[in-house]
Amino acid sequence: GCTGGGGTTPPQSAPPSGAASAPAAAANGQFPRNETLYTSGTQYGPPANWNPIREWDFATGTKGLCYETLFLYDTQKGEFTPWLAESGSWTGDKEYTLKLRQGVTWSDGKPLVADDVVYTFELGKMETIPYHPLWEFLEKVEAVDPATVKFTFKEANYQQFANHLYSRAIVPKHVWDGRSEKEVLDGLNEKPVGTGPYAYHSHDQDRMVWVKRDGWWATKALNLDVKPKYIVDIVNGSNEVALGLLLQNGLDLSNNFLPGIANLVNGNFGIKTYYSKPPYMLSANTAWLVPNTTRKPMDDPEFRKALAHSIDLKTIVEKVYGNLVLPASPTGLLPQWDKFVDKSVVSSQGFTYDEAKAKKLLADAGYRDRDGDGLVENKDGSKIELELAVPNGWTDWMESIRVISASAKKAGINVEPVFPEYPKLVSDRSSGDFDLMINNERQLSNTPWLYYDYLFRLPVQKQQNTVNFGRYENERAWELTQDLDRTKVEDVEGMAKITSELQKIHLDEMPVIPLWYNGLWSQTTSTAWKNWPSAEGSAPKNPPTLWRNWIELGGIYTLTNLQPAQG
Amino acid sequence: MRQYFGRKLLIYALTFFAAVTINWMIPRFMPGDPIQGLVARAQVADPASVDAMNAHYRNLFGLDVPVWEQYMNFWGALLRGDLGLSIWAFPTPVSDLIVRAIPYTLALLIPAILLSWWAGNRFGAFAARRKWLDNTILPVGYILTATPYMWLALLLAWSLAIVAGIFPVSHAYSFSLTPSWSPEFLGSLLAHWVLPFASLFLVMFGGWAIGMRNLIIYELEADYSNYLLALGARGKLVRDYAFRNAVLPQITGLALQLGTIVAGALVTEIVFSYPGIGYLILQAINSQDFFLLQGVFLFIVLGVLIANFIIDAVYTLVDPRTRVRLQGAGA
Amino acid sequence: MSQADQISLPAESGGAAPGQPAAPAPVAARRGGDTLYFALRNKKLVGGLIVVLALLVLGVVGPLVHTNSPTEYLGTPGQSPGGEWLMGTTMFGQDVLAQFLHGLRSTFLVGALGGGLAAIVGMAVGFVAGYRGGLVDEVLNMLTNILLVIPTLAVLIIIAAYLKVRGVMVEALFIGFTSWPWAARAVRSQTLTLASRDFVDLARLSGVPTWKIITRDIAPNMSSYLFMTFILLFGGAVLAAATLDFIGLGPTDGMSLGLMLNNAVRWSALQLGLWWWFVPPGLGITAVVGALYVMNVGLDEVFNPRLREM
Amino acid sequence: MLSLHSISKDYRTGAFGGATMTAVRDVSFDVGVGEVVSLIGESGSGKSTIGRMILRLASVTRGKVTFDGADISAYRGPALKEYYRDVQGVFQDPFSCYNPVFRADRVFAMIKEEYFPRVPREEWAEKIEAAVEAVRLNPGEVLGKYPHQLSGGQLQRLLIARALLLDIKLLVADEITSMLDASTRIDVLNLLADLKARGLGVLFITHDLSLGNYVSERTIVLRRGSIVEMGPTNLVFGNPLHPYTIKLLDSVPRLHEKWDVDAERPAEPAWAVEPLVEAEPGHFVAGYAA
Amino acid sequence: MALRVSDLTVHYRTLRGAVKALDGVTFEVGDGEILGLAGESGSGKSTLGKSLIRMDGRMRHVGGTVELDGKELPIGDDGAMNRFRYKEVSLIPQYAMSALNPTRKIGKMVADLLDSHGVRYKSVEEELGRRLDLVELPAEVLGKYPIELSGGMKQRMVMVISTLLDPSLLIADEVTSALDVSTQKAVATTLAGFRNRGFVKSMIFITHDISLTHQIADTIMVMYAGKLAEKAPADTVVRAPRHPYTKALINSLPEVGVQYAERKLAGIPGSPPSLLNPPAGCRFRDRCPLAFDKCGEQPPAVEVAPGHLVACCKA
Ligand SMILES: Nc1ncnc2c1ncn2[C@@H]1O[C@H](COP(=O)(O)OP(=O)(O)OP(=O)(O)O)[C@@H](O)[C@H]1O
Ligand SMILES: Nc1ncnc2c1ncn2[C@@H]1O[C@H](COP(=O)(O)OP(=O)(O)OP(=O)(O)O)[C@@H](O)[C@H]1O
Ligand SMILES: [Mg+2]
Ligand SMILES: [Mg+2]
Ligand code: NI
Repeated sequence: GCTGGGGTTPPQSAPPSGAASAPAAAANGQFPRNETLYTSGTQYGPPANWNPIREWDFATGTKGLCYETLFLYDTQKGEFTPWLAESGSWTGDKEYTLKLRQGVTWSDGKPLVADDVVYTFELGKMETIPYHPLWEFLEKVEAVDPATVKFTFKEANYQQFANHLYSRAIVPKHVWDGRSEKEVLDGLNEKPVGTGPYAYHSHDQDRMVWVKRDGWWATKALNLDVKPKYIVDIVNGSNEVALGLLLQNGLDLSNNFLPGIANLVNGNFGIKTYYSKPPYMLSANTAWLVPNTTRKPMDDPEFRKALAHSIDLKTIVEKVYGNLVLPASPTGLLPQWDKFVDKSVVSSQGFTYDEAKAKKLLADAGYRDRDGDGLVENKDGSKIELELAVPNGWTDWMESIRVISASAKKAGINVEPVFPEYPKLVSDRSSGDFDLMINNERQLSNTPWLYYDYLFRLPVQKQQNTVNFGRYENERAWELTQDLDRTKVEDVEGMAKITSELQKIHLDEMPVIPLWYNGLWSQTTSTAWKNWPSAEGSAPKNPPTLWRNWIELGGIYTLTNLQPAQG
Repeated sequence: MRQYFGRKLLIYALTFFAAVTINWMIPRFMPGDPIQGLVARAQVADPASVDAMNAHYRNLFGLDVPVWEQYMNFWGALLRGDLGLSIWAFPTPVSDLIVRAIPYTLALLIPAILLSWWAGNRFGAFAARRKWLDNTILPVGYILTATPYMWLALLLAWSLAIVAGIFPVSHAYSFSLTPSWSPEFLGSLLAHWVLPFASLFLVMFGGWAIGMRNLIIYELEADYSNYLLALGARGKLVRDYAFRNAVLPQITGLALQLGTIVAGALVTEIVFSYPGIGYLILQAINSQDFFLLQGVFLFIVLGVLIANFIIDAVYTLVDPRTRVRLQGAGA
Repeated sequence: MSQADQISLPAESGGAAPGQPAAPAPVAARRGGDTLYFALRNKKLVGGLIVVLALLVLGVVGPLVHTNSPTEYLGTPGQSPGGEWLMGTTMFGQDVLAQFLHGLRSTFLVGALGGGLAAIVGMAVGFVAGYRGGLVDEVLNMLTNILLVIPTLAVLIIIAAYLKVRGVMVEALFIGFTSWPWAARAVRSQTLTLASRDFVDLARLSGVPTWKIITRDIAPNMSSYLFMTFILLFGGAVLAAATLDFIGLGPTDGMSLGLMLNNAVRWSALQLGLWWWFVPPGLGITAVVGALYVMNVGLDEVFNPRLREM
Repeated sequence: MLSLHSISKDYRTGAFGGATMTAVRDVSFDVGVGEVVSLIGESGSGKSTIGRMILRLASVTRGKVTFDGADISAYRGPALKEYYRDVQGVFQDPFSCYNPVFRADRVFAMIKEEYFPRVPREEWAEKIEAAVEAVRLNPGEVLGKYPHQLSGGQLQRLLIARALLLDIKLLVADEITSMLDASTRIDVLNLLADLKARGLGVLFITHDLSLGNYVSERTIVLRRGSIVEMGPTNLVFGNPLHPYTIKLLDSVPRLHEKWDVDAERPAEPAWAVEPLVEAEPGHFVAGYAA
Repeated sequence: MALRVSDLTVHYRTLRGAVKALDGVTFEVGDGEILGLAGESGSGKSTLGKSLIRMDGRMRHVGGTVELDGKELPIGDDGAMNRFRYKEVSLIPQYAMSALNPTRKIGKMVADLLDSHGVRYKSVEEELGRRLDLVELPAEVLGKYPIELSGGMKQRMVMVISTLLDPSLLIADEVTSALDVSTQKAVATTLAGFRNRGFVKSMIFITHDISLTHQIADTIMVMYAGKLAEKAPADTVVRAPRHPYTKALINSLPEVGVQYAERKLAGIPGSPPSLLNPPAGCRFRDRCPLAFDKCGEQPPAVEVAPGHLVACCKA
C-alpha cells in the first residue's frame, strides 16, 4: 500500500535548512498525529550535528533516514541486502568490486556516483576519522566508472570489510569536497544532503524532526515507501519521561530501557514489545564482567572462573531487570550468532551460578579463608579487596553489581561495588587502573569477529580505548581472531571452526565473564501506526529501532512496513 | 551612596572572581579526563587515531597550553562571552545551549518568585491578624516550605498529570507543534508551564508567608505601632504600616533566597523535563559535560549576582532608612 | 542554601529576625520555671517535638525492630502496601518500609551532622567576626557574603562529582561546609549586640581571655537563638541532602529518603503507579522539616515573652 | 596617678565607615590618689568614651594615657591583667553588667579564676563577704541569687564590691547611679565617698550635675569631646565661667527654685574648639578672656 | 474637674498570679492642671498612665472608674476607648525616638493618623504649621523621614502630633528621662507651654525625678507600691511633705551645691514590697521609721489640707 502521506504534497526534495526556515512544511506548525511518527530512545543530548561521520553523536536518523549505506545487514537472517550498491563481490584475492545502484539521487537532485563512494572511503585516510583503521588493510579505492568502485587491499580482512560495507554512510562529494579535516570531524553539517527517505525539517533542544522527502530511490527500485510524513524523535532526558509519554500515547516507538515494562506489556496499556513474553526484546549486545587480568588475583584463570560461578545472574535477570534481559550464554555470543556457538564446548566448560562450585574452585586453586571472615585471601595470604565499578547513575547496572557483590561475598570473594563518574571510569579503564567492571561496548553485528576482536585484540596498548580492557594477552587467541577476520563471510563453517577454538580458550581462561544480553530496548504503541515488528505471526521481523547504526541493520524496514492505524 | 555601592560592587566582583576561578577548575581538576571521554565515545581503537583525536580535541578545548595560560585564556574567552563547547551536545557552544534554556527558566522563575513573594507576604500578613488564623492556616505554610521542591513536583506530576491527565507531564510544549505564535502553541506552552510553576510557587509561597507572619508580629509590637494604637488609629492603618515595614526585610530575604530558589527550579525542571537551566545541569552532570556545567554555573552565579544587585538597589530605594543613612544625613 | 533561610533570615536592616527573636531574651528564659511552663504549654513546640521525636525513634529504633535489609530483593516486585509488606515493595521487591526507616535514620544523621557542622562553623565565624570586629570582621564578612551569593548547590554538585564513593557522612560534611553563611551572619549580628553589653566589658576587665568570653558569656546568652539556628540548619541540611540525593549525587551506599525519591523516579514509579514508593519519603522529609520549623516558632514564642500572647 | 595626655578618639561612621567622627578631642587631666574627679557633660559629649579608653575597652586614637607614669596602651596579656588589678570600672546599667544566665556571684568568680586561682575556697568566701559587707550589703541576702532577683542598687553595689576585691587604686564609675531610684542612688554615692576616704581615686562620670557636685573635689565639664571648663568643684559650680557650663547649670531642675516656663530659652552657646585658659587658680575655662 | 479617677484598680496577669500594680487609686485632675506623678520605679506610674489611654494585653481593669469631662471612659474596653483616644486623651510616649513609623514621611503619617479619626489633614494643616513653629521645627520636617530628624526634633514632633487635636488630657510618661539636662528643660517647658496655650486642658506628667516634676507641675502625686502616698500642690510636696515616704524621698535628693563633705544625705533603706502579694496595711510600713501597730491597716487618703491628700495614719 502506497498512500503518499495524507494528501499534502511533501516539499520537492526539501532543501535541508536551518531550524527556523522550514515551518511551511508543517501546516500551521503542527504535525498531524496520523502523519507523524514519534520516536525516542536514541538521542541523549540535543540534536547537535547532522554529520554522518560522527557516528556516536549525530542527530538520530542522520545515518539511515538521511544518509544511507551501501548495504543493509539483516541480523535475523544474517544476510546482506544491497542498498545504495546494486551488488558487490570479491573480484580477486585482494580486490572487491562494487556496482552502484542506478537512479539514486541526492536530495539536491544530483545523482549518486562512484566518486561519492570513493570520496567517502578516502575520508578515512584522515587520522581522526573513526574508520581510519580501514586504511590499515585497504590500499586504494577507485571509481572505475560512474557506477563502479574498485577496492584494492593490502590484506583481505573479509569480515571487517563486510562490516564497513553496511556501516559507512555515503556522503555526496559535490557537497563535501574541500572540507578540512576539522570540518569533516567536527562540522555540524547543518544542511545534510542525503539519499535517504527523509530530510531535515527542524529541531529544538528536545526533539529532532524529519520530514519525508519525495523521490526516494527505493520507492521505485524496491517498491518500498516510508509512511510517516514526519518523524519526531524526542530527546531522551530520562527513561521515566519516555515511559510517561508512551503511556499517554505520545510515543509510537520507544527505544529506551524502561524498567517495569513487563507489567505494562502484560497489562492493558496498548504497549507492545517484540516478544510478548520474557525477554520481551531482541538482544543487542552482551554485558560482560571484565576483570583486570594484570592484577592479582584476576591474573589467575582459576580465580576468574570461580568468580564467574559466584555470580547470581538469576537475581539480576529476574529482579533487577524484571526478565527484560536474557542471561548470556557462557560464550557471550548473542542469540543471533547462535550458529557459531559450539554447544559441546559450552556443555563441558560452561558455567552457571553455583556457590559451592565457586568455593571449590577457589579452594582448589589455593584461595582459602585464613582469617575466618568468610572471605578468601590471596595465595600469599594478603587480603583480597576488589572493586567492581560501573558508572554512577547507570541505575540498572548499579543495582546489578550490588547483586554481584552480594553473591560473590557469599562465595567468599570480597567484591565491593563502586560508582565512579563515567569519565573517571573511562580513563581508569583505558589505563587499566581498575579491578573489575561491567562493559557492553560491542553491539550485534555481521560478524563474531568483532566480538572476539573485543576479547583478544593484541597488542595491549598503553591506552586500551575500545577493546580488551582487561589487558588479557593470548597470542594464540589473537591469531585465531585474525584468521577469523580473513575467513570469507559466506564460509559459515570455516568461521564456526575458528569460533569453536576461540570459545574453548574463552571458557578456559575467562578473560571476560559474559553476564547477560542487553535488549534491543523497544516498545511500541499502535494508536497511530501499526504493523510493528513482532515475533508473532506474519508481523515484520526487523529490529524495531532507530538506534544509531541499527537502521542499516534493518531498522529502515520497520519504517517501510508501518501502516497508519486508521484507514 | 557611591561608597556603599562601590563596596557592594567590590564584594560582587570578588564573588565573581572566586566563582570564575572555581569554575575554571571544574573540568581541569575533575577525576577523569573529559577529552578521553570524548574520544572514548567515538569508539576509536587505532592508537594513531586515538592520539590524533586526543591532540585534536585538546587543541579545540584549549587544553594543550600551560595551566596558567589556560586560565588567562579562560578569562579572555569569558570576556568575549565564549564559554567553550559542550561535550554533551558537541559541538554546540555552551553559550548557545544556555541562551536557549534561559527563556524557560526565567519563565518559570520570575513569575514564581514574584507571585509567591507577593501572595506569600499577603497571606502571611493575613494569618498574623488573628490567633486562630495563625493556628489554622499558617501550618499550611510550614508544610509547604518544608516540602522538598521535587517531592511537591512529583506529587503534582503524579496526581494532576499522570492520574488525572489534566496537565502534560513533561517538556515545554507539545511534540506535535513547532514554535510559532499560534494559539495552539501558546496554549501548549502554558499547559506545560503550569505544573512546574505551581510546584515552585507553592513551596516558596509557604516560606514567604511564614517569613512575613514572623516579621509582621514584630512590627505590630514595635513602638510606632503602639503609639498609633494609643492614639486610636484604626487597626487597618497599623496593619498597613506594619506590613509595609515587614515587607522590606523580605526584600533582602529575597536576595538571600535566590540561591535556594535556583536550586529549587533546578530539581523542578528535572522532574518535569522542562528544558531550562536546571535540566541542562542535570544533563551536564549525567554526561559529565564539565564545560557545560562550568558555563551553567557561571551563568547562575552571574544571574544571582545581578539579581542580588538589583534587589540591593531596590531595597535602598524603597527603604528610607538605608537611603538616608547612605546619604549621610543621619550622621 | 536551604529553604530554611526563608523563615529565619535575620534581616540586615530591619533588625528583627523572622522566626527568631530580634534579640535573645535570656532574662525571661531564666526566670524560674517560666520557660518550661510556657514550653510545655506551647502547642507548636510540643506538637513539633512530638512529631520529630516520633520520627527520630522510628529512624533509630525502626531498623533494629524491622530488620529487613533496605536493599535486598525480598518480595514480589511492586507490591502495594498491606499484608506482608506494610508499605509495599519497590520495583525490585525491596521492602519500602525498611527503606523508609533506614532513610529516616540517615535523614536525621545528615540533618544533625550537616546542621551541626554548619552551626559550628557559622557560630565560630559569627562569634569571631562579631566579637573581634575590625579587619577580622571585614574579612569574615566578605567571605560570608561571597558564600552567601554563590549558589551552593552548584558547588555541591561539583564537589560531589569528585568522589567515587559518597556516604551519608560525606554528604553531611559538604552540606555543613556550605550552608553556614546565613547562620554566621545571624550569629554575628547577635554577637555584635551582645558584645556591646556591659557584662562583656566587665569580663574583659576581669582579665578573662577572649575565647572564654565568647564561649562562657556570649554563647550562653544566645543559647536559645543558637538552638533555633541549629534547628533551621538541621531542616535546611535535610532538604539540601534530599535535593542532592534526588539529582543523583547522594550517597552511593546506604539509603536515604532523597535516594528513595530518586530511585522511585528513575525506576518510573510515577508512571507505574507505585505511589507507596515516592509518597512516604517525601512525606517523611516534609514531616521532619516541617515539625522542626513549627518547633522553631514554638521556641520563639517561648523564649520571647513578647510573642507569647499575640 | 592617672594622667590623660591630650587624648582623642575618632570613630568611623557612615554606612561603611567612610566618615570619621571625633568623639573626644585633646582631653588632658589627672586623677590623683584618693581623689574623686567628676566628668560632666551632656549625652554624647564623650564621657563614656574617655572612661572606656582609660579602661582599655576602647583604643586611643591620639595622645596617651599613663597610669603611674606608664603608658597603658602598651599593655598586652598579663600586663593588661595587672593593670586591671589596679584600675577597674563600674558601668551605668547594673542590670546589663550581669550575665543574666548566671548567678550574680559570677562576677566574683571571674575575678577569682583570673586573679586568685590559688586562693582556697574558704578564704575566698571570707574575702567576698568582707567586700560585700564593705559596700553595706548583707551577704546572706545577695549571694547566690540571680541578677533579676536583686535590685539595681544591690547589683550596683556588688559591682563596686567586685572592684574592691582587687584592691584597686582607681575606679572609673560611669553613670553608676542613673538607673537607680532616688532613694537608692544616694546610698551608692555615699559609698563612693567613703571609699575615697580609703585612698581610692574615682573618675565619676555623670550628666547629673548635682550628683557630680555631691561627691567630687574636682569637676571637668565636657562638651562634644572637648573640655570647656575644669577645676575644683566649688569653683566650677560656684563660679561657672563658660557659657555652656552656665547653661547646663541653669537647666538643672532644683527643688527650691522654679524655672520660668514661659521665658525665652537661652540660645545654645556657639561651639568652637578653644584652648583652656586658667581663669582662677586651678580653674580652667575654654577660650576664657578675662 | 477634667479627670476624676476613683478607686482605680488594675492588675497584670502573670503566671504567678495578678500583679496588683494599681490598687484603688483615687484622685482628680482639674482643668488646666498639670499633675506630676512621681514615685519609685515599679510604683505603678506607667500603669496608671497606660490605664487611662490604652491597656496592653496583660492588663486587666479590675475595678474603679475614670471620668473625663463628666463622661466615663470605658478603659477596660479597647474598642470603645478608640473614640476617646487622641481627641480626648492623648499620650506622649517615653519612646518618642521610635514612635514614628521609620518608613513613612512624617506628614504622611500625620495625615494617615488624622484620617483614621475622620479629620481631614487640610483642615488642621495651618494649625500644625503654627505649632511646629512654636516648637521651632521647620515645616519641612513633614516631608522628611524620622531618621532624618535628631532625637530632640523627634521628641518635639511627637509632642506636636500628640496634641494636635487638643485633647482634654495629655499623658506624658517619662518623656524626659532619656534626655540630658538642657534638652530635658526644653521639653518640659514646652509641655508646660502647651498647657498654657490651651492645646491640652490638663496633663499627667510622669517622671521619677521630683525636682523636675516640681518645675512644671501644679500638683504632685507621689505613688508608692501601687497606691497613692501623697498628693499636694507641687510646692507643698517639696517643702512640707507629710508622708514619711515623700519626706525620705525629698531628703535623699542631692542638690547643686550640696556636697558630701558638708552634708551627708541618707537614702531609704529596704525595698518596696512585691506587688504580687502585697502585705495588708500600709505598704511603706517595712521601711518607715515611724511605723507602728496601726500601720497594719490600710490608711485611707486623707485630705489634710485643701488639695493635700496623704495616705498615712501618722500624717
Ligand atoms: N562604638 C562607637 N562607634 C561610633 N561612634 C560612637 C561609638 N561609641 C560612641 N560613639 C559616639 O561618640 C560620641 C561620644 O559617646 P559617649 O558614649 O562617650 O558619650 P557620653 O558622653 O557617655 O554620652 P551618654 O551620656 O549618653 O552616655 C557619641 O556621639 C557617640 O555617638
Ligand atoms: N507586663 C507586666 N506584667 C507583669 N507585671 C508588670 C508588667 N508591667 C509592669 N508590671 C509590674 O507592675 C508594677 C508597676 O509597674 P509600672 O510600669 O507601672 O511602674 P512605674 O512606676 O512606671 O516604674 P518605672 O519608674 O520603672 O517606669 C511593677 O511592679 C511591675 O513589675
Ligand atoms: Mg555614656
Ligand atoms: Mg514607668
Ligand atoms: Ni507534552
